[in-house]
Amino acid sequence: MPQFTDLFFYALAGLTLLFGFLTVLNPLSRSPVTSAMFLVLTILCMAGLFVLLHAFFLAAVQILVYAGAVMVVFLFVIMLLDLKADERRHINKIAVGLGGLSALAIAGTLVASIVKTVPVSQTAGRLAEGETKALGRLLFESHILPFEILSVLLLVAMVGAILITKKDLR
Amino acid sequence: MEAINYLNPTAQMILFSALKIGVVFGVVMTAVAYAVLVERKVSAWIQNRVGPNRTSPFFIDYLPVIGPFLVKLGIFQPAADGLKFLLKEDFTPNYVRKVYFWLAPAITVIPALLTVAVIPFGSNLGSEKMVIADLNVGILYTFGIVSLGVYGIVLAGYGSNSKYPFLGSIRSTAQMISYEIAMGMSVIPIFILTESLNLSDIIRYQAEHGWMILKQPLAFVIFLIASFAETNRLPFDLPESESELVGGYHTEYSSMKFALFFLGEYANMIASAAMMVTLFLGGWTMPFIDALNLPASSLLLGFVHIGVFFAKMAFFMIVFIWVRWMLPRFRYDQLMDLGWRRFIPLALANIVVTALVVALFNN
Amino acid sequence: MSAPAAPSSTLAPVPAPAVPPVETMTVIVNGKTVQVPKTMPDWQGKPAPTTMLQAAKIAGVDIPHYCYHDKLPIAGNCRMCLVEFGTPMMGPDRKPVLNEDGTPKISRSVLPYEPGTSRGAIACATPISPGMEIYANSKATEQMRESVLESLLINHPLDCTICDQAGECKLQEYSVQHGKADSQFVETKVHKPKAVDLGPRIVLDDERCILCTRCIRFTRDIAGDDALGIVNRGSYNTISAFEPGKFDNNYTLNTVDLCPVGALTSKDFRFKMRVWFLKETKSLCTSCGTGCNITTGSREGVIHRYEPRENDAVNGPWMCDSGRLNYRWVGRADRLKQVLRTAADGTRQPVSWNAAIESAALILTQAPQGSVAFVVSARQTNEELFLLKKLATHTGALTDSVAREGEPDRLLVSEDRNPNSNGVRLIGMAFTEFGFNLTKIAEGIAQGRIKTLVVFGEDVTRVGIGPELLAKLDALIVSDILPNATTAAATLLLPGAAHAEKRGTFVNVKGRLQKFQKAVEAPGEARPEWEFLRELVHSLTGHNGYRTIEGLFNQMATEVPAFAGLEWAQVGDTGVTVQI
Amino acid sequence: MSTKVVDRPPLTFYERTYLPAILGGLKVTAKHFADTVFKGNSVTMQYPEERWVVPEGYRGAPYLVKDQDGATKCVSCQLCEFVCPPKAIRITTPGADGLTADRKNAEKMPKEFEINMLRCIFCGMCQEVCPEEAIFLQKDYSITGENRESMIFNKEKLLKLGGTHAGVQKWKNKLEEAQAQETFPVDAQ
Repeated sequence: MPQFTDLFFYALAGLTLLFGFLTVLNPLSRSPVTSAMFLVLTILCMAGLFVLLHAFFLAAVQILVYAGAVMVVFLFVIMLLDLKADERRHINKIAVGLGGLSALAIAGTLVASIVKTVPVSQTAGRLAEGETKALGRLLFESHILPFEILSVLLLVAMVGAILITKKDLR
Repeated sequence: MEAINYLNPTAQMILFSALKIGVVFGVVMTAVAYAVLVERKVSAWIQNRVGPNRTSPFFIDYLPVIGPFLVKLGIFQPAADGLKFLLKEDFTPNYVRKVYFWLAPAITVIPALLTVAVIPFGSNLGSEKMVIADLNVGILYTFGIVSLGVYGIVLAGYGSNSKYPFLGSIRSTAQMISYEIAMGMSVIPIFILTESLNLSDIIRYQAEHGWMILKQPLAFVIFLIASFAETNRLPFDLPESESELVGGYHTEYSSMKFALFFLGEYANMIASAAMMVTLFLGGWTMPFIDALNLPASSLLLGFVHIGVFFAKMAFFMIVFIWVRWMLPRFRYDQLMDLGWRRFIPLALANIVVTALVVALFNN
Repeated sequence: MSAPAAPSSTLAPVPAPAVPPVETMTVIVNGKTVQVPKTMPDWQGKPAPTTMLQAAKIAGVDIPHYCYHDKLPIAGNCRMCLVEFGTPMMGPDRKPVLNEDGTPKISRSVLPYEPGTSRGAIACATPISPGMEIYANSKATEQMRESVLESLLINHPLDCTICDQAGECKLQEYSVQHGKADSQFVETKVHKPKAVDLGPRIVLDDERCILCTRCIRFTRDIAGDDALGIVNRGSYNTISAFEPGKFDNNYTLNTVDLCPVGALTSKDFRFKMRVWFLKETKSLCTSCGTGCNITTGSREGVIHRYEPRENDAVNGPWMCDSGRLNYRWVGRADRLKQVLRTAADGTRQPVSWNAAIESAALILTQAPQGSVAFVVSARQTNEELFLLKKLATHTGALTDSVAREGEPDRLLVSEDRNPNSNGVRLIGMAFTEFGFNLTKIAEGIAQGRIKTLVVFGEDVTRVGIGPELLAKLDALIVSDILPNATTAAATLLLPGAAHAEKRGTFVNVKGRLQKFQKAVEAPGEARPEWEFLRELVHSLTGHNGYRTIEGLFNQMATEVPAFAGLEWAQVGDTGVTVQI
Repeated sequence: MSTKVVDRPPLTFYERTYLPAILGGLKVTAKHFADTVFKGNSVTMQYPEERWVVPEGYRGAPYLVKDQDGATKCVSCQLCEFVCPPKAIRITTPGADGLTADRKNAEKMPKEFEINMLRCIFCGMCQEVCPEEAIFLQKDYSITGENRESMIFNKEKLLKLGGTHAGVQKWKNKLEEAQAQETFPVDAQ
């Protein structure tokens, strides 16, 4: 039922954009916690989009890693800091301008790439088909080098983070 | 009944799914209510007490022998408890952050109930598979949903705007994130062995090759202990340790909102028990009896499978309750130490060893 | 009530002797050397040889006693004050025998037929001699006391649980301090009559009596009514009235105070309240101009009894029965408890104090000079009269007070039945003769000159300003304690406080300025008059002072010539004499 | 008072696996479970039906007692009222004409005797101070009422609850002694 799926796609895409917008600029609340919660909702909607693409593994990992772990840690930090000052802070006009510019740039890139993209047929797109095994093969056979580089990058970041927290190690 | 066969497949699927969702939801809710009763009864017995034995509805007078016995067992206590929760004053302190305060109990319950969706609690009844959604990434789905359960507790602490709930929620969050990692890693060897993330496939594998608990005892132990931590049960109930934190993250809650936290905790216990049964105890299968090891060929067998599954689950529930009175509460640093420095390395080692064994012997 | 023929000398205030060159002698009490005068005033104030008991008191040693009372003749019959003593030994050459260290050798008094046993002497009646040593705490003295107490308790019923005296009973106190735990007396006690009706106010319990005869001596020698005596012999000795039931002079209740045990009890106070519950407040009797000093016994806002408080300048240790029993009106149920104001439609409505003071201030401010009159009572305190005087001066008002007279007696009761007539005169609210202005005020009202009348504590309808005159007034501001015809006609009624409910000072008929303290709270909204008068004076004159009664008194002392130089703190519990 | 620091004995590897603790816990809990379920050794008392046996000397609610002849023992001495720490006792005295005693020679009896059971702390001071052995802490421990007024027990109720006390009848003995002394020469009243 392609119509059905399309309906879901537009609904989820719309919600993703709305939640994303509310994350950055919420007219009702300036609480960082609220922003973080909208970011969680954005991530959940994106997971829904992955599901529509039959990328179940990605959807699950998206929720597990981003919503379940990363955002919780975000919230954790926000809650522990005293953010009363941030709630009162005025909007910096220069920052808004710069942010707008970069948003425009990203939007341009996106539009350009969408225009350039050649629509593929439904069957051809189902290479991975959500199969974990297929994804694994893709990662460890054809994309082994970038994957490993990323792993090293993550490791470096982790070691760095630990070094920063342990001040007396210096 | 014949009319069903004339419906198109989609309508059939929607109908049966709705039916299954309804039944499973009802069963889980009942199970939660009675888990509370079992908890109270077993706790009482372990402590040389009697436990609830008073609640008797009006019709009990018409049941001569069985009635008083049921009353003595406290069979009607959950109904009374539920009624009490509904009728109690719902108190909202005026300093709370209202939106999050109201949201938190709901966010706690929903993931706990959603997890049940992918559990194959029986083989099949007729041609219908006894699982609501037979996802091929079932286990990942479960972990993903469970990880969302943290939000309920975080927001409860944040929304209550009060120090005990806040400290409780912080502890809880750290504890749950930590043990999620150990839990997730502990099950990877199972996937290496079964070569699938689908829970039905895992059960099928166990029916053929024997229960996973025998092949992966270490993974089972880690998973079991991690699930204690994930469900905030003793000996890891630090988020609500009443001697330090009054009531932890639900200190400020009352009436139905408190009942939802309660419900969420027990629903989580049920989900954990179901996961353990599925992953390590062969789900609905029974070894040595072929009729029970294969998908059901008749309606009766189908029900027997469901019965077997529930029996195994009940066993784990009793374990959850029993352990509560066996061990004292862990200290927070001990808890973290156990999670990060014992279980994660052990789980990693287990993965490596399993992978090596599979690589060496299977080819 | 028979008029007692008392010796006039009794109440002559014993003036603190103007230190004539008194001859002294040295005695040693419990090893402590003291100089004591050779003679001291006896119960009538005449000089008499100093006794061992008085000498010990000067040395700061209290010798227990029952029958002795410094305002009664000495009887020496209770034997409680027995003490061991010694005198310097005299040689045959009439020279003191000295010890080796040069101190005089003392010969302890011993029984002549039993030289090993000390012989005591009753301290209340034995005069001292130079060099005498008194052993008030020696073992022999203690033994004597023990034996005396044991003897006194032989027939005592030990019904302290019922006895009204429990808690202020000398027999109880001395038994605890000096008595023995058990008695050698195993025989049946002699049972004597209980609850004998001696007179209209006195009940006698003969079993409890220790026959000290204080009551007999008081009645005969002070009250001058020889109504009591001892009848029968031996163990059957009992106190009895000459004519049973007719022990009824106006001073009978003093025998209750005098009785060291619970034999004589007041019918009024009988079985009413245990004494240990009573809060004791220093106060004054307001029944006549004598101003006897009293102690008010109250519990939880209820007054239970008055007792005389010793003040040699006024009443000695006595007071009359009529004054003593005149306390019930303070707690009467019909006390004025509400601030009432007559509204435009003629109905009286309760208002707040603030509103009442505002309207009183308005009435007095708007009244033209000379259109106001004040009738104040000689039962108000000096402080209140002082504030009223300020109001009267401010409004140019006519003022007067009401005389109240009765039959005097020769002991305490004064002809003037107002407690503060001299205060009224000294502050200038009335002339020497009260009632001089009352007729003028009545005339003024009748002629319509006086439109506002302020009445404090009096019923003016009884003194010629009848209801028909009151009806002609524009405003009638009344403050009183109990309802009467005037309070019924008041357009503004301010409930006041009885003397037991406030602090203040009175000046008695002899010019003694005395102060009294607050014992209980005023009922309902009633407030001490000086508190609201202070606010009223502030509203009218703008004088913002007198926040406390002390401050008010001190202010008054600077403005009223008779009180010049006085301060509240200076007026002790027994008062000071002012020039009248 | 010096503090002695006791060294913790190092745990063996076996102990560090928590296994002995878990097994020990299992053993203890299983034993109690079996005791309760199979032997019925429960410590719970089914309260309204089963009642606790109140031991001697228990300090329950204070009540007034009567003597063997059914006479009120209290003579309204008010010592209990004085000593009562929470001021739960309130005695109305009989007053001057107060020969309200229901037995001869004691002269005095309280007109009203109230104990506010909401205030009472069951300390037993009243019993200890009573010179007449007229008030005793008895065995009532569950005192309930529908309102505050009903928790103030008056003399009638206290006497009814208190029952009879078999003690020395002091006032009766005194009366009999006095009656025996017929020789006393003065007519009593």
